[in-house]
Amino acid sequence: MNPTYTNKEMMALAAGRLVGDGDILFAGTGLSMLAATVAKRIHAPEAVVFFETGGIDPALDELPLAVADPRVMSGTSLNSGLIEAFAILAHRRLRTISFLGAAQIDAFGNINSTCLGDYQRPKVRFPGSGGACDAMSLAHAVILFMQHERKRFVEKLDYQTSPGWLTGGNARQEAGFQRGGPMAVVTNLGVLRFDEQTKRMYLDECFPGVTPQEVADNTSFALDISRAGQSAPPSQAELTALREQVDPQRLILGPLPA
Amino acid sequence: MNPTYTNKEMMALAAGRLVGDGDILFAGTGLSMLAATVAKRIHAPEAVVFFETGGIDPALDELPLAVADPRVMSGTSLNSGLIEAFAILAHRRLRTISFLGAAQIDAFGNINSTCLGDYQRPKVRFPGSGGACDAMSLAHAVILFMQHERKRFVEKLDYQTSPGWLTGGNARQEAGFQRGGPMAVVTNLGVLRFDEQTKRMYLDECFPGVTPQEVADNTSFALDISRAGQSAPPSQAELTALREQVDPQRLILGPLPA
Amino acid sequence: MSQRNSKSKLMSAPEAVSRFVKDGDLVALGGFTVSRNPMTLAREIIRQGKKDLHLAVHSQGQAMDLLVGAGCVRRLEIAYGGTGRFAPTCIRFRQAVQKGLIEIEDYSNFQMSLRFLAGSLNLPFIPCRSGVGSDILEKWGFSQELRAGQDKLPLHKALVSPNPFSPQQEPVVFLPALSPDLALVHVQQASADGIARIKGLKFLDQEQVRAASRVIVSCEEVVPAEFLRQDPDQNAFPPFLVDAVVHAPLGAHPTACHLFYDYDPRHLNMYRQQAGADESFQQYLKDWVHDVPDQETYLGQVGAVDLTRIRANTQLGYAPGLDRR
Amino acid sequence: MSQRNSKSKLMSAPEAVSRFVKDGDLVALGGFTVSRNPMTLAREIIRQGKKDLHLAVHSQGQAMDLLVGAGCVRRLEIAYGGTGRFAPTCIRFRQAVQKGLIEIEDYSNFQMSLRFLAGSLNLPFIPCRSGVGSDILEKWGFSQELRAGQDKLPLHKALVSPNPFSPQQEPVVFLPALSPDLALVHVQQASADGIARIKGLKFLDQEQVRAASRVIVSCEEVVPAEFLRQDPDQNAFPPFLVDAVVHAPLGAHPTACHLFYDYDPRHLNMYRQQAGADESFQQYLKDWVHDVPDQETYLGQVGAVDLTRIRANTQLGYAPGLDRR
Repeated sequence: MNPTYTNKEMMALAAGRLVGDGDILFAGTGLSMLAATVAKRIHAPEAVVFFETGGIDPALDELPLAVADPRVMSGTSLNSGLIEAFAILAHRRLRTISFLGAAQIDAFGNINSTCLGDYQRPKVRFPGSGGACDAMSLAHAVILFMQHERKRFVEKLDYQTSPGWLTGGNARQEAGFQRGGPMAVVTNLGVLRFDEQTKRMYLDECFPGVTPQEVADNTSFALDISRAGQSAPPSQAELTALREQVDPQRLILGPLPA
Repeated sequence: MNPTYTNKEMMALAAGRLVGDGDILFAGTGLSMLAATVAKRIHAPEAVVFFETGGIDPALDELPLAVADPRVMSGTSLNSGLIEAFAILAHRRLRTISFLGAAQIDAFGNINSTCLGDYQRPKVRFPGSGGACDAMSLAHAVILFMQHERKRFVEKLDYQTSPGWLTGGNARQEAGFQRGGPMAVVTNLGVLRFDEQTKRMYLDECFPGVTPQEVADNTSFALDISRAGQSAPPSQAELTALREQVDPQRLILGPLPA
Repeated sequence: MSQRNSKSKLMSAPEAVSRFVKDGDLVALGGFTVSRNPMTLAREIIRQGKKDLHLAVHSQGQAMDLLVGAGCVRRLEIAYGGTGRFAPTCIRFRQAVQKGLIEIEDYSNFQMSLRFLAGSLNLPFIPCRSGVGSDILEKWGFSQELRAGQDKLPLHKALVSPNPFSPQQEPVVFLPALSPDLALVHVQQASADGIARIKGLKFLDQEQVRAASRVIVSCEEVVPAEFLRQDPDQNAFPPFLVDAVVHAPLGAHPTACHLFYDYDPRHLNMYRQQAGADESFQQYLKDWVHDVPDQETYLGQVGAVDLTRIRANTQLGYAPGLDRR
Repeated sequence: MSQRNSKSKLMSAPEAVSRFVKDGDLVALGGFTVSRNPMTLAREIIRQGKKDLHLAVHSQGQAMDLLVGAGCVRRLEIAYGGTGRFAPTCIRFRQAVQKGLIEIEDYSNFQMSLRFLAGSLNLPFIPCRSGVGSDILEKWGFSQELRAGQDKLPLHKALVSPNPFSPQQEPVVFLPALSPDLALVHVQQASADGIARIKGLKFLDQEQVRAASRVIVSCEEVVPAEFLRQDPDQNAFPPFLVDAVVHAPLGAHPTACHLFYDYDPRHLNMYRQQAGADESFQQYLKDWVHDVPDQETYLGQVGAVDLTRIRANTQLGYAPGLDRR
């Protein structure tokens, strides 16, 4: 019988599985930190975690709660500047993978982390781009975390904070971007990817117990679910690494499964 | 009776007299180092010497022989980067004074430190701009050192490395420069300045024993000598500071007067 | 030659703020979200009732939120307003924007960083490859009309233009340089004459200082200049750019100061609760700003227990095992 | 988590040069005139007969002059070629330019620095306020035709264009970014996995490394990574940008390496004399490069007396009282 696990655990592990060994991981806080560090524990020991604030490859004996947490400055190979960190993100010789969350996403993986409603007088204001627009513009690839709800998977963003595949097809290349774009969206229901040609989002994997139709029902735009497979549930080894080594205090993971 | 002194000593002291207390001095090596440090010893104790390489306010217990000499990195208030040093040079709140030498100068204080003859296949090649073009573009003011010879004070430069007053009048402002330009030229014969309106060079002071006509004879372009005064000879205090504190090894001053 | 400028710039926070902060100033805040926010200086600015400030920050947390909440800020250029898990979006910032109490202009973090860099290097503007196709470039918070009449604002928020150096002529983003009137930074060590040392991440403090016309540095420790001159590789910016040095132990509290103290989870959680409603926020301002005339009184109110709890392990730089829920 | 990449990049100079230096490479040289020139690496490049190199430097001295003199260089982008009082203009450089043996393109120091900065930050180009009205902008060493057919060369040497952000629209200079194939730097300390520490002035080494596609670091000392991780504020660039670490004690000789040794006036004066004529320069190359297979042999030839004479005082960083005439 498979071990029990929470939705957050499944999301962190599903994202972590997308990391390759030797990747340079541009981590935010929250789930992205878990995904990056658990991948490093399990299958990508040569991966390097770094932060937009400039902390490169910190010891991470404790989980940082913000990218400026003093825990990202300790035992690093380099405490660089903010500007240099974005330069690493963009470096042509590095396979840099960025993890981002957002309030809204559209079918081409463009995201909104700025506001709902009118920009000048918004209904809800969020923190703003931070490094999100830069990661979506400059990184080799981006993995997005989303809560899968109709109000978040929308036809049109209230504000396009960060460029994904723009209007799809070659639009990103024509806009002058040299590489990058979102590679996957990890939600509480599964993993979505983007069509090679059209760059439109499709359902790649459902998490155990989730049906493709359920995912489509929670998406405002038309979603191709014809290619959907099933994600492997977390292995005992994955859960052990995540729970015992990465976030033993469950600062980000939250409560254990009932 | 006045003390005897060498031409180099007179030049260093004449340039040093142009420094104001609190000025931020962008020093090269050679005479400019002597001028900056002797001024600091005598009448400008709050002046700060810094180098394009990034050494800010070094101890200067020994004279550096190059701007990258380890002597410019020792006891500084800051070892900054090369780029930051040029930023200091350009800082709008600072009265930065740069000292430069050159191979050729024209009537509007534009200088050549690149080559004689054709640029592609020069008769004589010099080291190149280094920071000279930047200092002439960005500093609050520049003091130039020249050997006073007809072949160096020319009607037309073989190569215009660094912008002085360009074609005179408002030309410098029209070219977009926010400030700066050469304030004086210190030669082995005297001190030359630039007319407020026309920005054309004129003879301001002859060194003791030099006649205005002698200066004009050693200048290829027409030189206004009608305003020429006489420089005060070095005082004993000036010479003592220069010889005993600034360059006791006479690394730059060379032999003592006969 | 070892002959030194030793003019002391040491002064109290009230003196520094009253001499060097002017209503309407374009102010850069150092630090980043939960680290090294210039809190002592921010509280003093509020006490002195400075107003119409135009803040320019990349990612800022507590200092920005407090200044916005206290009504000192008219305009804000920003990439990110949050304090990590304690407030994913800064609370008074959010309310001020939603209620239209401040004018806001959004950029990305790299864009804001490059703008400060350009200001610090006296570059006319700076181009980058970040943001084509985003609303950051499309939607302007400060209108063209406002910009035309304002010498503190560049003509354009940003421009998209072809890269003149590549055969493809691909579109790139031109960003205006940013040169604040004033930079406020909190550092670990400074000498009376303005030499400063920042340990751990420096964020954009150095560029902000070098871009500014006036600079106030607050510090955990005042140390002899000779000590800082023994290892000048580690110093942060030229002392002649600093106008005032304020000795402010725990001057970044409740945000962290690497090697000295961690962020204070209890205070930040309390702040989150009180900042949520206008009335309780006013109470916070009364209790923690207006009724607290100086840093010593403030620290007494935080209390020995919490100050000890957050004290940094000198090897790790933070407080291991701190309850951060 | 303290789980570390420990892949060693340590290798000999011959291995590093043969693996990571290619004929025709666009190569950035670290250091500045008389300090921290990557001399061990430059000599190995000459011994391996690398050719058609395209050097990009700001102010360079001995390493540039030796590579130019030995015929390894086809193109040179430079702001300044000299070694202070020892050679106000680098001698073989001067001759090569006067004889048309190399193609040369001049910039100013700030301009070259900004070009490397732009390359290191992935900026498409960079504008500045330095050089309007100068022949640096007017006279191009690499023609427009040459540039059009060369992917290592931008379309333009530089452009003058109005500042789009200011009402005055004053002319400013646009400079192309510079992204070398290879950067060669000599540092004081490095770990086997590529963490590096530079003491004293860093010049543009960090930007050059971060702008490059390949990087060789030579170092005075190989030290444990854990030592360098104890004070990461002082480290120079991300280790994952480094391809090879070469242990090369005195690897900058005859130029200086702060805190380790001063420049060597006797060697530099000897070089000046021998570099003046073709025949004696060939003899110098034979004696000090070709007949010297490795760094140990080279140091034996310099000799214990001169090495001791230039040894740096550990507090001052240079050799006080050294006869520098």
